[in-house]
Amino acid sequence: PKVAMITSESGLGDKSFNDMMVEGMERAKTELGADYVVIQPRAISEFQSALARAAGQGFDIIIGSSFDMIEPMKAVAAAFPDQKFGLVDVGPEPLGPNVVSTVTKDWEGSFLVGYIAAKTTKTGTIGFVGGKDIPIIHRFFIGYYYGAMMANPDIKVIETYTGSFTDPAGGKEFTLSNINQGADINFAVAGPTSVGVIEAAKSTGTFAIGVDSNQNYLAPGSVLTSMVKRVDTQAFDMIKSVSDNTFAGNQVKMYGLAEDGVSAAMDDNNKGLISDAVLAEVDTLKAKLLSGEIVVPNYFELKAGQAEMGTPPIATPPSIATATTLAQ
Amino acid sequence: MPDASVPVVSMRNIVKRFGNFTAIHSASMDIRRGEIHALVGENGAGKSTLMNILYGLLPRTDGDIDLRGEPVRFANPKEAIALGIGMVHQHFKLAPSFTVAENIILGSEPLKSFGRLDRIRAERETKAISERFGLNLDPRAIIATLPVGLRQRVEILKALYREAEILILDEPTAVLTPQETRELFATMRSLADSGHSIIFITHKLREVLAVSDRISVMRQGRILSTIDNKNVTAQEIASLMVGRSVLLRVAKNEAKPTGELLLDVKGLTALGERGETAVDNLSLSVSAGEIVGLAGVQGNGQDELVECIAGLRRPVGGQVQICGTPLRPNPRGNREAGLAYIPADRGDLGLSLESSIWENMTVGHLGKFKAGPFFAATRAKQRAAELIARFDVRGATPDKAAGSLSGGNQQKVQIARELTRDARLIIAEQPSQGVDIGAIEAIHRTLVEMRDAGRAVFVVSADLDEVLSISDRVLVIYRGRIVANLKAADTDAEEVGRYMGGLDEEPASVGALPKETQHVV
Amino acid sequence: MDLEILNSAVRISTPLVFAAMGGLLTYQAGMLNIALDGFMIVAAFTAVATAYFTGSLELALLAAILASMLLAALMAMFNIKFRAHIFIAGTAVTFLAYGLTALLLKGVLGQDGVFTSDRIPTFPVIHLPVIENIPIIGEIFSGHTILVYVAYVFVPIVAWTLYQTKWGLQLRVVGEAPEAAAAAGINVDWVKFQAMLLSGLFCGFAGAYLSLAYVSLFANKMTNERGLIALAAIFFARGNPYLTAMVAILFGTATALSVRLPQVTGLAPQLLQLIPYVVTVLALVLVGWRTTRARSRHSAWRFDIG
Amino acid sequence: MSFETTGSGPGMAVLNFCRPAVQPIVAVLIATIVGGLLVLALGENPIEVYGLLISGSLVGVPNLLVTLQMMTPLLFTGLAVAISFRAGLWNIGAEGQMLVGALFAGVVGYAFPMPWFLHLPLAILAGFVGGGLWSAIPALLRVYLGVNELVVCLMLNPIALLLTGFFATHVFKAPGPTNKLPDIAPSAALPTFSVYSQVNAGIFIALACCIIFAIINVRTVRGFEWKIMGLSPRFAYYGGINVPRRAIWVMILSGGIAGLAGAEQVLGQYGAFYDNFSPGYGFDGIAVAMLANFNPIGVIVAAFLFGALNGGSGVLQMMTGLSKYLVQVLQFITVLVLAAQFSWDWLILRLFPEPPPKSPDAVEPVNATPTEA
Ligand SMILES: Nc1ncnc2c1ncn2[C@@H]1O[C@H](COP(=O)(O)OP(=O)(O)OP(=O)(O)O)[C@@H](O)[C@H]1O
Ligand SMILES: Nc1ncnc2c1ncn2[C@@H]1O[C@H](COP(=O)(O)OP(=O)(O)OP(=O)(O)O)[C@@H](O)[C@H]1O
Ligand SMILES: [Mg+2]
Ligand SMILES: [Mg+2]
Repeated sequence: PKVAMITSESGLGDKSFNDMMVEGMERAKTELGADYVVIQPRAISEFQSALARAAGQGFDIIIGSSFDMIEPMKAVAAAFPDQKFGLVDVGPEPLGPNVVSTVTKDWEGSFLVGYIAAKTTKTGTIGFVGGKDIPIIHRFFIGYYYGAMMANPDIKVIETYTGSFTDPAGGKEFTLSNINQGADINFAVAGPTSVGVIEAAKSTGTFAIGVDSNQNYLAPGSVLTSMVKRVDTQAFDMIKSVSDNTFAGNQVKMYGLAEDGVSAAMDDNNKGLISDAVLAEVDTLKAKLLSGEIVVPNYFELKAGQAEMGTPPIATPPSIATATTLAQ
Repeated sequence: MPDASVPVVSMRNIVKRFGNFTAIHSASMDIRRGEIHALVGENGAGKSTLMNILYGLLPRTDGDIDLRGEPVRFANPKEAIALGIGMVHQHFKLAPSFTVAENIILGSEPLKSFGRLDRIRAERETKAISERFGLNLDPRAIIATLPVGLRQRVEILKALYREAEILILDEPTAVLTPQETRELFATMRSLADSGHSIIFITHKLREVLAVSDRISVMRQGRILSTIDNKNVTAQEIASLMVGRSVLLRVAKNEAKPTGELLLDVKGLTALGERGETAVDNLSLSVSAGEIVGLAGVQGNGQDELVECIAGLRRPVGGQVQICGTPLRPNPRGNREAGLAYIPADRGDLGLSLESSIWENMTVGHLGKFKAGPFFAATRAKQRAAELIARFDVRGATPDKAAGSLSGGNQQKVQIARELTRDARLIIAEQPSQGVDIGAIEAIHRTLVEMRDAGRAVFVVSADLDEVLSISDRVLVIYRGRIVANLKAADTDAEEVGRYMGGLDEEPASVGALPKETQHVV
Repeated sequence: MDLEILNSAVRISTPLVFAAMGGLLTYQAGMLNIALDGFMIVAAFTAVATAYFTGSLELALLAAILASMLLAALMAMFNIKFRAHIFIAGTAVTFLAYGLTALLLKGVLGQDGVFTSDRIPTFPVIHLPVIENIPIIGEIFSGHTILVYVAYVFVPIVAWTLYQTKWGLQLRVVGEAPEAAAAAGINVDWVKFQAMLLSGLFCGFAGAYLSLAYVSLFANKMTNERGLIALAAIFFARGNPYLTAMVAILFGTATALSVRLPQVTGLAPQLLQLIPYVVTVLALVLVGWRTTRARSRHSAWRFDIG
Repeated sequence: MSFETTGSGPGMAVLNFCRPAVQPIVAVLIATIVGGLLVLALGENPIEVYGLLISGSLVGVPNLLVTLQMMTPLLFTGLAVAISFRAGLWNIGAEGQMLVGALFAGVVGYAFPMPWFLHLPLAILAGFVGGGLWSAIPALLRVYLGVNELVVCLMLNPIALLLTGFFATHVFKAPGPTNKLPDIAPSAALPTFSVYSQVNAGIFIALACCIIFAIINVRTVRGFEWKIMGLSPRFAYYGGINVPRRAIWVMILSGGIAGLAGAEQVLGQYGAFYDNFSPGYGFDGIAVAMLANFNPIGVIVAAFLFGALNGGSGVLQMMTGLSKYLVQVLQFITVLVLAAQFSWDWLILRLFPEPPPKSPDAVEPVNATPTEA
């Protein structure tokens, strides 16, 4: 099948879902013999024209990502009813009879790595370095925080945002500041800025936690684990549905821990960094999560001033407990 | 040692074109060793251009130059300097925020190890050379703080420091006082006696006769003839230059001042660039129907005074009335009140060199070309073409950039613009600076006509000849005060010069002017 | 904590100081070089690529400097020889450099966006023997990479060169009064060319520092407009090297501060990130206010600012 | 400053006449050759690449519409930069002014619903006011405190980005995962024409602005004054032009127009203010203005060129898999070459070498007889 992939405006090289999606494309190429092109719009305003111009070109499916593409895709999908579309990693509402979309439960993955971090820290303080102070990043933080609190209610979690997804040097600076305040494990959710977070860990002998793709290889021994979002699987599944004619629109597929849509990456690069005891606990935790005993809170369902969250309930972080409005 | 019979410099059939405009058609000229060679000619005749070619600043289109018998072709001034040619430009080429010593050594700096400047040696040598040639200068003074006369010396010393044997002086006296001019001539003479050759460009024929050995006359890009200074009169040179006979003195009737004060300055005080008191409780007035000249050595507050009147500088005290209206804080208000102002600093203030001539002639006349918000550009260009013809701006078309005109013709552009304004008070700073005698005659005649038409004319000039010949009344400014108020007909350069030097302060004429003198002509 | 801020300020200011020294030379030569970011990004890329392929830091630094100077030469050629407006040439060169490095990242290193690898050596941290043990000073000034020290040593060197050498004098005259320089036989274009090349040299250091010392990776647009900040510092200080460096350090300190404030105040991060820029504007206002008050009393009207 | 003109001879007049058009064409040709070599070095076929760039931007209604969409913000920012630079004010803060204008338009667009014939003009005006206010800061600092507007603009760009980001993420944030203000009311939307692109009625406003300023520049007193003060502010002031006031207004106008770019984006292209929406239209505007030599009509041409390159970029990526950065590189090679003065003079000198000397007795002097006005 012929596939067009339209990136979010951050484009390729974001070490995040755009890059992961390309991995899915590659997999489709080898396994399904798919042909794909990548279109990188420069701005959100170019999404619609990119989609519409691709719609006329005989692609079997056009796959996009990012919340900002929802409206453009709805409009274009309505104008081209015969064209199949896919939108990766967005919200739970269906987008049209010729569109499939997916939701990644990254909060569940963040929960796992938060738990691991809290169990592994030697200082009792862990950090979080976000790219921007925006809801989608808060969703990672809440999961991370919930996991950490579940592991150790006395843990201190430092929440920082660098303000940019494209400034590794800034990421390093912020991480060093966290480390200086005692955080010996920092979870980076910041696109290319994350690489700076990993750098900081490497240069100080502390740990970083990677995000989106498996970043353990970037600094073996310094990346505790990576919270992997399998948008590649999501994209691959979409292409596969086209090639084996099972594509059905108006569908929203969930990719959580249960669907193997998120995970804490374990490979040779982080072998031995996490104790077996912790790994065993993580396995029981997963089981509880799958059985529904544990429900990790989704930031988008929280209310301002809410005191507790999740099942079992845990106190919300100050940013929610004291907020008068939630930036959702 | 060069052969004495061979001229030091020999230029033959030099041609210079700027695009499709030919500035120099075919000019030939010889300079002998130890002579002072005056180069005269109308504005735009090509004097500066010819000299710039000799100095390597401009490439020549055609022709040959021999230096001490050897053919040369300089690609840049550095090569000319190396072979002993120095030039003092019509527009000074100094770096204003640097010291005298730095400017002088620039390009041939004395060095210590590692390319370090040897400042001490630079200052010592500057001192030494300035003393050797009798030009007193403080090596550490910043150029921007020096009066024009001293800057001139720096320029000359710059050339002498590089051991220039051939010294080109392009209108060096245009901004000097008589004393300074005299000192300069003494220096030139002693240089010539010690074997230097000097090419001296000027528009003042008296100076030509006073100092030069030989005189070359240039007209329309050609050297018409080179004559010996023995048996020639100013009138002859003038006719040769202009191609017709010229009046060398302004012919004018007695002034009939009406007593209506169009410029009335009372107790004006203003600070200079460094915060010093430049204008000190100064009072003066100019009545309709008279030409008042303000004489003074550069740097005695005349710049600040005029800037205050023009609205370019804020006074710290006193009152000024222009045509009966109190002073406004910006030029626009004062122009509307009836002021026309010809500034000395034409490159920076009076003209926009990058703009076209028509634009330069239109600013200040916008009201004439305005219909609602709209602007009649075509009409403005037509008028510019008329003014170019009327004021005889050579080499000009309305669309040409003002900066491509020769110095004197630039002056004519701003004079044309200001004198055609419907203004009752005219302030002219150095109106004939750099203007050739033919044009001086015309400018002065125009100013007199303006006076006779009932306007007030205030001429500020360091050129005593000009002040004395055109004014009805002469004021002398010294250290920010008016120290003399003289009837032009009753005084002479000697007396005015004494007041300018501050040797003879006359308490009675400080401050308000005695009523009687205002009306005598 | 407090000292750590200063230590980090030293680190953050380093690329600004390098770039500012480069921009300063062109400023003094009368050229407004807005391509500092372009020079830096090319240097950063070349440094990482060379380090990756050769494993040698020295070669990487050298290559970074050469690449940056090459771009500077291109810019100088267009500005000086072909008389392109320095502003357009600068804008074009910068965006060209951004695009080219992004292309080469893919073409040469096979990566999009970011490149990092274990094979990239990093400049080691230096512990200054005696200084390290002095209580406060040691904590601030020890434990940086060699390039940090180089940057700060460049400041007096640049100052010395500008004000004590023949070359410096000529450069400053070329900037202030090019006709005067030309009349004194100085090859104005050549001096400007040299200034631009040196600008490239310093930006070469800045880029290499960014990608091999500050972090060890290359990312698209990783200079993050540091060149523009450096330019602001130069303008602020009117080209005085020491003052320029001080403004760069002020900016760096404000940045270091803003990195550490969020946990303290709970304010929105955007507002904290404003601090360095706002501090700079306020400083400009203050200086402007003081000089204008003095000038309006005793100066003729001028609109162009020096 | 050199006032020399090169080249001469009979063909000169004709060539001088078409100089404004020929120079860019020659430059684009040179840039194409250089860019083509680069494409070749990347192992692609330059003819195919350029073919796709051209067909992808100009051939077919959808592509043309995309080009128009992409050129619209550049029309505004290019014009904004052009009028300020022409008047001697270095407003390089169009990016920040656009962001603030966009925020203003976005807030008015969602927060104050009213009939469209009021709402749309008001929202557009809000964009103008936002940009104008933001540019008033450097203007006032420049005029009253002598602070270089260039530095202030350099600082105000990131400040605007952070501040508008703060509003979009904290103050007026719309519910949902995206950092944006709530959607504007339909009554404030600039109508779009096709699903293929978000080109909207804003392009007519932009073109109208360009034409109006072209007329102002050459046909009004104000335009004349701006030009003079741009070349020599001291001379302008001396000649009676109120330079400080004009400077403030030019900056405000310039900022306002940049703000209109923001309004067009929000009201026409996005339907809401999005945090950090601009891929650098304000900076591209500098290049556009420079290419246009500060001429508003030239801005239209230059913006079209940029829009076409950006528009073609999508098709190029789609068809060849080449990166968007290639287009960026080609774009700025063009800018660089266009900025150079050599292309024209070089050509002229080759076509018309210096003519032989004219006959020496060409002009006769006119007598100097000025008379009173
Ligand atoms: N760069 C230039 N481009 C075009 N024309 C020029 C240029 N420089 C000088 N000219 C023209 O060449 C002619 C000669 O100018 P030049 O400056 O040599 O005159 P000059 O004899 O020195 O006059 P003045 O006495 O007024 O200084 C003038 O008509 C002038 O307009
Ligand atoms: N460039 C401008 N754009 C918009 N408004 C302006 C501009 N310049 C001035 N104004 C406003 O226009 C009004 C008139 O200004 P001003 O009195 O300076 O102009 P004017 O009288 O037409 O000038 P002039 O008499 O020199 O032609 C003022 O209210 C001023 O604020
Ligand atoms: Mg001359
Ligand atoms: Mg008016």
